[in-house]
Amino acid sequence: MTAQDTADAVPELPATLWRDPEPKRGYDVVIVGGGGHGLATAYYLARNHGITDVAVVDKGWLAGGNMARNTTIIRSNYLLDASAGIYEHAMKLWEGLADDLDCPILFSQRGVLNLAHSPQDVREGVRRVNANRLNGIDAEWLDPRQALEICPILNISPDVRYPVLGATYQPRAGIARHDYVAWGFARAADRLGVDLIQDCEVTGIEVDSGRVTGVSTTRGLLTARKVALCAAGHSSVLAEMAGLRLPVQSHPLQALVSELLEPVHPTVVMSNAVHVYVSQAHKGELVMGAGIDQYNSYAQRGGLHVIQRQLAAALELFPIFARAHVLRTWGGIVDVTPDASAILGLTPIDGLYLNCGWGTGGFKATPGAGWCYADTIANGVPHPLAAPLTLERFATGALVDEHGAAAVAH
Amino acid sequence: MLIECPWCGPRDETEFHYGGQAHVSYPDDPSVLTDEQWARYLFYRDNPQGRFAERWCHGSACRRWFNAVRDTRTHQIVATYRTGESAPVT
Amino acid sequence: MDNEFRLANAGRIDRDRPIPFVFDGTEYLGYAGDTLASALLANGVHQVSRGVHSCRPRGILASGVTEPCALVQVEEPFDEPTLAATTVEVCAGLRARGLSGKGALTSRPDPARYDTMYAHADVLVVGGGPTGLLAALTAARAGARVMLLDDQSELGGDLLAETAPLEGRPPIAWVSGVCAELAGCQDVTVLPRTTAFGYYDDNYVVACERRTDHLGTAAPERTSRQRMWCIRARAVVLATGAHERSVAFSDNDRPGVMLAAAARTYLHRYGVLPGRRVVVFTTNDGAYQAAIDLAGAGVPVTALADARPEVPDDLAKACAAADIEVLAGHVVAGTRGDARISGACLAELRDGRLQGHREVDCDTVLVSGGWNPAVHLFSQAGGGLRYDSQLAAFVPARARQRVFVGGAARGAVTLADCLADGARIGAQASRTVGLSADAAPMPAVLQRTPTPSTALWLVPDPSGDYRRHYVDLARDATVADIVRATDAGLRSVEHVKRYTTVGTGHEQGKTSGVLATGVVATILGVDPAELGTTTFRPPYTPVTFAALAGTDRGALHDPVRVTALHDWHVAAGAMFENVGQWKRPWYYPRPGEDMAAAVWRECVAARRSVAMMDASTLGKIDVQGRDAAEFLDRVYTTMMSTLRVGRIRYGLMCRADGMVFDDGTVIRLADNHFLLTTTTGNAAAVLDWLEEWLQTEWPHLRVYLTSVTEHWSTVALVGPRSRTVLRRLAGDLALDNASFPFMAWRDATLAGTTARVCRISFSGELAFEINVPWRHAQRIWTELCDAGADLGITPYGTETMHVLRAEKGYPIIGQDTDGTVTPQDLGLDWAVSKKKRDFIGKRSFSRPDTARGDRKHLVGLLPVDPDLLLPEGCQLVADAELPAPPVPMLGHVTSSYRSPALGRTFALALVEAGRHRVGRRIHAVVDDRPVPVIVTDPVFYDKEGARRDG
Amino acid sequence: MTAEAASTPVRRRPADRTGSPLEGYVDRFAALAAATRGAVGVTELPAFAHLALRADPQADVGDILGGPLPPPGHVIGESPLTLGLGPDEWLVLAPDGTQTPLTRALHRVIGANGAVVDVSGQRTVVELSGPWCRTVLAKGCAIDLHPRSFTTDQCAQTLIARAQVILLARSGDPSALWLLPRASFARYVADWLLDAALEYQT
Repeated sequence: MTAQDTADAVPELPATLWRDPEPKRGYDVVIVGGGGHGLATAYYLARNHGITDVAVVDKGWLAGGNMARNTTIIRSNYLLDASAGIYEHAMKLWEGLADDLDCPILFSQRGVLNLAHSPQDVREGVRRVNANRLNGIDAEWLDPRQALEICPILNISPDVRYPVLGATYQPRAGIARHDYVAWGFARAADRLGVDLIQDCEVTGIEVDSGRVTGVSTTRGLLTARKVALCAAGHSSVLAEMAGLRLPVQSHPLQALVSELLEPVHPTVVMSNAVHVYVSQAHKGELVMGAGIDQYNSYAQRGGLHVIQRQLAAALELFPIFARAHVLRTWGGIVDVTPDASAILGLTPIDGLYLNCGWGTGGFKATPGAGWCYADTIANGVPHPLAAPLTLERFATGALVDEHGAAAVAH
Repeated sequence: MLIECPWCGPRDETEFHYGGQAHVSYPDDPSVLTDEQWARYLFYRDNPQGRFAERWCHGSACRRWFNAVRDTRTHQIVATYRTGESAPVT
Repeated sequence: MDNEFRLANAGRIDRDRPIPFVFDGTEYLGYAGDTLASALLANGVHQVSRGVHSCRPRGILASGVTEPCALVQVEEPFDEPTLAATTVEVCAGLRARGLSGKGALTSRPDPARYDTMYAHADVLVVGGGPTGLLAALTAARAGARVMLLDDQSELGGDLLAETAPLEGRPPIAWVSGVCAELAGCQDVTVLPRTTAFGYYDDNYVVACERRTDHLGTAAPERTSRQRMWCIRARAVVLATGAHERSVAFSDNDRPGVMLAAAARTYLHRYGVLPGRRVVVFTTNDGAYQAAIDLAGAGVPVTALADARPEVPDDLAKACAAADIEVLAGHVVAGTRGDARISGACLAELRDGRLQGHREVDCDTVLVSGGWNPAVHLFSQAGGGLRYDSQLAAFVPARARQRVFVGGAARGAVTLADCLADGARIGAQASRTVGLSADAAPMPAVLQRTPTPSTALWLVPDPSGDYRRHYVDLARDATVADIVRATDAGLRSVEHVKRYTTVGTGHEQGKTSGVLATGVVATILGVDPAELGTTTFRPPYTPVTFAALAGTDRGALHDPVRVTALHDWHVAAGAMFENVGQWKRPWYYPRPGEDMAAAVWRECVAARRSVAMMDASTLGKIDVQGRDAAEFLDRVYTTMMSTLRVGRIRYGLMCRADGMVFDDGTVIRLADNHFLLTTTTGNAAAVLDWLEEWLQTEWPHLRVYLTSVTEHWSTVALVGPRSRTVLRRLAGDLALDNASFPFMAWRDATLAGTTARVCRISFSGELAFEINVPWRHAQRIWTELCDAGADLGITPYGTETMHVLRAEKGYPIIGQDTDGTVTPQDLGLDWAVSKKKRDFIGKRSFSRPDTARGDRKHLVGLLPVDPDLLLPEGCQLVADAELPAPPVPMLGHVTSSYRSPALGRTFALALVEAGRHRVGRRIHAVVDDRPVPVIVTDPVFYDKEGARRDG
Repeated sequence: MTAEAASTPVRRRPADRTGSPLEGYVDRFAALAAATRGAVGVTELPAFAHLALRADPQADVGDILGGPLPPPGHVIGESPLTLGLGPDEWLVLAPDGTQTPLTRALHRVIGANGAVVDVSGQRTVVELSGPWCRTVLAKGCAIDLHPRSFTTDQCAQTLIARAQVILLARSGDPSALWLLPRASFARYVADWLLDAALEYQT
């Protein structure tokens, strides 16, 4: 990457984005939630399956939830086959997405380093790299010196509390501009005939004899043959309208940005052990994600102590950041499942589909999740890549437990 | 947040850890449950937008578990009460 | 010429303390009390930076935290990026340069200290202007614990730039009087240079105090540079004032365009003239006083354009007396000039159109487009806002926490109203915390009823060209950019913000946010109330990463936990491993030894003679009570109630999902008294887990848990000659197999110290674990060293422990397991009771996926090449040839070592249907190449246990 | 690792050592007191007997402890000194060496309805003194340490920076506090205190 890549050369956005249609009385498919996943699902329904009688309804402004609040990291270096499958599918879509959508998304494949700070981290990292490579995902194990070559501002001194002992590296990983991604999908879906309806809150899900018939909203009743839930942190609230209980809990996830800075940080660095995720965005601001606040919340805010801890850890890794400034912090609502993997598929109610539980991984999955969800909705059976992500796994015990597989005490 | 421990009084949230939904009891005899019923116990918890009866543990002090009713939209704690008691408000 | 714009006698700077500083390579002179901005203006430096995209010259618009364009990089005394010149105090050794939007981080290590202070207040007052001062005084007189925070170097707020008398005295005299009284109150803390930037749940307000920057190179080393104040207040008074905003007109970004109130601040507080010839443009009463004051200071005010068709009589008369021409219904339509304004274009605004353009010469345009109450903290606290059309601004509507807003922060316009607010809410706040309070008496002040302002956001352009009508100077965003966004279909101000980047600069929209709302409303023809604002989020002003990190850095980043024997290990040259927060000896290299050699030697000592390890980090929990045995039966998979007093049993714990959580030993000390050990990393989690079940599920069980992890220090004495060494210290304690069998414990006196000795083994050798209280650990350890010296007793670390246990196939929870492994997967069915009706995890074993016979099993692996050490974490596949990805994987290597006992390498692995593959050849992928390995039983050494039982 | 070596305390021969968690900090604590002219004093007190007591709050232990069991957050007695840590949990501090008789005496009263555990090695007792000691502590302690709020014969379990401690206000010096960190955290707490007190050195 050159300094030019991070210069403030933001490409011009399209001069027209989307219509602002009045809702029709009925649709083939109503997608509830106009975030990245909802918009991508609408786009792929139209593009891949020719289903264009589709409405995406959102209670506020399009892509104003987690899509507007995430740290835009894109990677596919997941350990388990089930996760790796769908995230790598997403990665391949990311690589052609700007052309496909005919819209700049500023996808910058600057690589992601996942740091290891303990022998256990090292074992976990090596295990993941080896699994990634056999799954056809680019991944390398780096020693601290090699990590330093990728990220020259990283502190690899052995004399810190938790020294960097190594890192996994996925060169194809990177970041994109979240708003542009959402707007690219929205614009492309709009052009294919999808109605994007904002300020339209769903107040009920209409079910007749076990079959969904539509949604009632603050802008009236919309009938639908199929209803696809795509509401991230609000999934439980919506599912409850249909009498469906989900194994999902909603938590605050905070993030922050600094002021614009000359390029210093050429890649993306993640450290699960000390809860730091940091990249330098195209305009020059440092973008950082924090740990999840422990309690359930829909408030889109969390505690300051989480931010304090995150910055303390960040300065251990990057002493150069000491006098950078936090300009803005914010919180999203992440929906977390017991195994930290998503739920994507059918529900016990005919015609009602479910996509939720992406936790902190929702943004990077956007095109992959949209693709598989659209396919599942169109065909009424789970897409093969989504097949391990059904609700049934919680009864059989066949969890996709990235959390459990990655992090346990010793 | 400032959380009122029934034993130690109001303390900073950092002294506590969270225990999720309150009043979920361990089944009397798990062996008679279906896999689906057992999964309900293991993995399914309420996730309301609004008041939520939940468990907290004052881990950095008296180590006692207790319950709170908290609004998940505002983080306002309406009441805290001891384990084994029923929620004073809903 | 130095300070050519400085007045001889005005201002609050200290003329006895001149301070030279360097800006953009040129040396200038400022004075103590100056900001960099006031000192630059005094020296006639008006252009400070350039626009981030446009590269147009930019000057100083404001006087405090709202400054959008005068950004600087401070280079000395120490680098700091992206500071507004209006917030940098001139200090000894200051060197700075102008910035075009982007700051620079330098790799020079920051030598400054940063710390945190927790504080508690009955009444916290934010803002030390007239409202805040009177509120604080009222609360203090009521006996409240008061904290008063102000972001400036001295208290007074707008009174520092006020000339109208207060109680017949200059306002600053009144301020001094209040400050003196507050200083005399015992429970009042006044913090200048302290910006409250975050308002969190339950009246938790966080502020950053800048303690040393103003001292420059003279700053004391031991004093923290910045301090985070974390304040828990019973009631909060927000007297945060209001921010003046500009109007979008053509070329409104040139140096020389300044907010009217800022000009007044430069004049009165710093004794600086903003220019030599001034035009004023206003939508409200506020700017008149600036015009009159400047005229009074001898600066010609060419014209005052008031966008309102009617101007207030009294102000018009005052202007006439000062020889200022007032143009009602007029606006500034544009400016000319290059690095500095040379003239302005005035025009009449009638029915939304401009007419009668008139060019005037000037070097300064003062503008006031109205005032935005500083509602940031109120909004962060969950407070709701409403649009006030009289003020053309968003004001506080409904509070969610115990917070009171007064003065300009709630939309008060006159000084009299601000003072009245202060007294009123100071008393209200005091009363809500249970104090009886009377409002402090109002100082006498000139009363005047203001005339409503007009909501003018945008001066129309006859040609329709809005590419130089700036809305956000920090982001170089114009009305044309906003038009493009609305043309693209965007209606929400959040979308417009994201499309245009308005409000995302370092000042976070303080001057541009509401203006952008107004401009969007004008374009779409809707009321600003319908659009609202973008969300106010912490921090109110930028905060350094280091201030937020506080003292949790370096050695104090996370506690280092050490055992009682730590100093011995250090002296013995141990290399340490982080295990959770603990430092554990990893291995003890002798001179010239690498890790492999040291571990080999330590292993040999343990297998052939005697070795010892500090095992004190194991978690230990004392369990007492008449239901203790019943309780342990429920939480361990193993049956514990049948354990006899005096004996020890291995125990395994699962989560309710059936996955292995922890393991350890259980000692039965008495019928109702047990001692458990846990793994090092899980000690706290296990205690929490047990308490959770006991307190929330089984409160009727009489069981008491007490952590004794540090109370007992533990030394593992291992090897065929361990009994010999122990005998030398143990006096008459019988150590023979019959008297002291495997999995038994005895109380003993070792070398005069009371100890508990357990005969357990994690190495497969004859071994004893000796437990003594912390303060006796050093003595018992050195006694053992001495007693075993002739036998070559060897201290060993965690790496050797791992090799020894792996040779025996003992899994390490967290290394050979992850959170997806059951006891059956580990081959530990023998530790899972079949007799107990239930225990935590039991039901999960029979779920379809958990009951599969082809799950991943823990097995041994022997590389066909006995010298090949498999990397831990390498993946296992069936065949010698790799198919195209995705390659089906069978499992992975969890542990891998060189074994002196086996004379070769070996490994443990989790392998799909592993127990059914024992004896078969599979392949480990090493450097992308499959290498053959043989699947074996996980127990490699002394399968019969003869050595352990020896 | 070098950070490790730098913090190695002065080494003494085993025979000279008390084995207390902060024995290596004696010189540093003395230097702090001198440098702050007594504004901040930190001292590790000699060993006590520490007994963890679990019992019914009504248990009749007045003869042994000098009064009824105090509620959480309160302290009774001098020697022994009893701290209320929870609804049914206390910590009893008594002269070192009295562990066994005191345990027996308490056991006789408590019987099977509670527990008495010798935890003398679990924590150490650090005394903070001097006019600035509460301010130093407030840098890492979120509870209100104002002498009116946290006063004589009160105790609290809380966090100091990143370590759990028991805090105790004793009679005598009104500003002085006892701090009981767990033994394995004692050096961290000491290092943190020394760092926090740095600005009060003259």
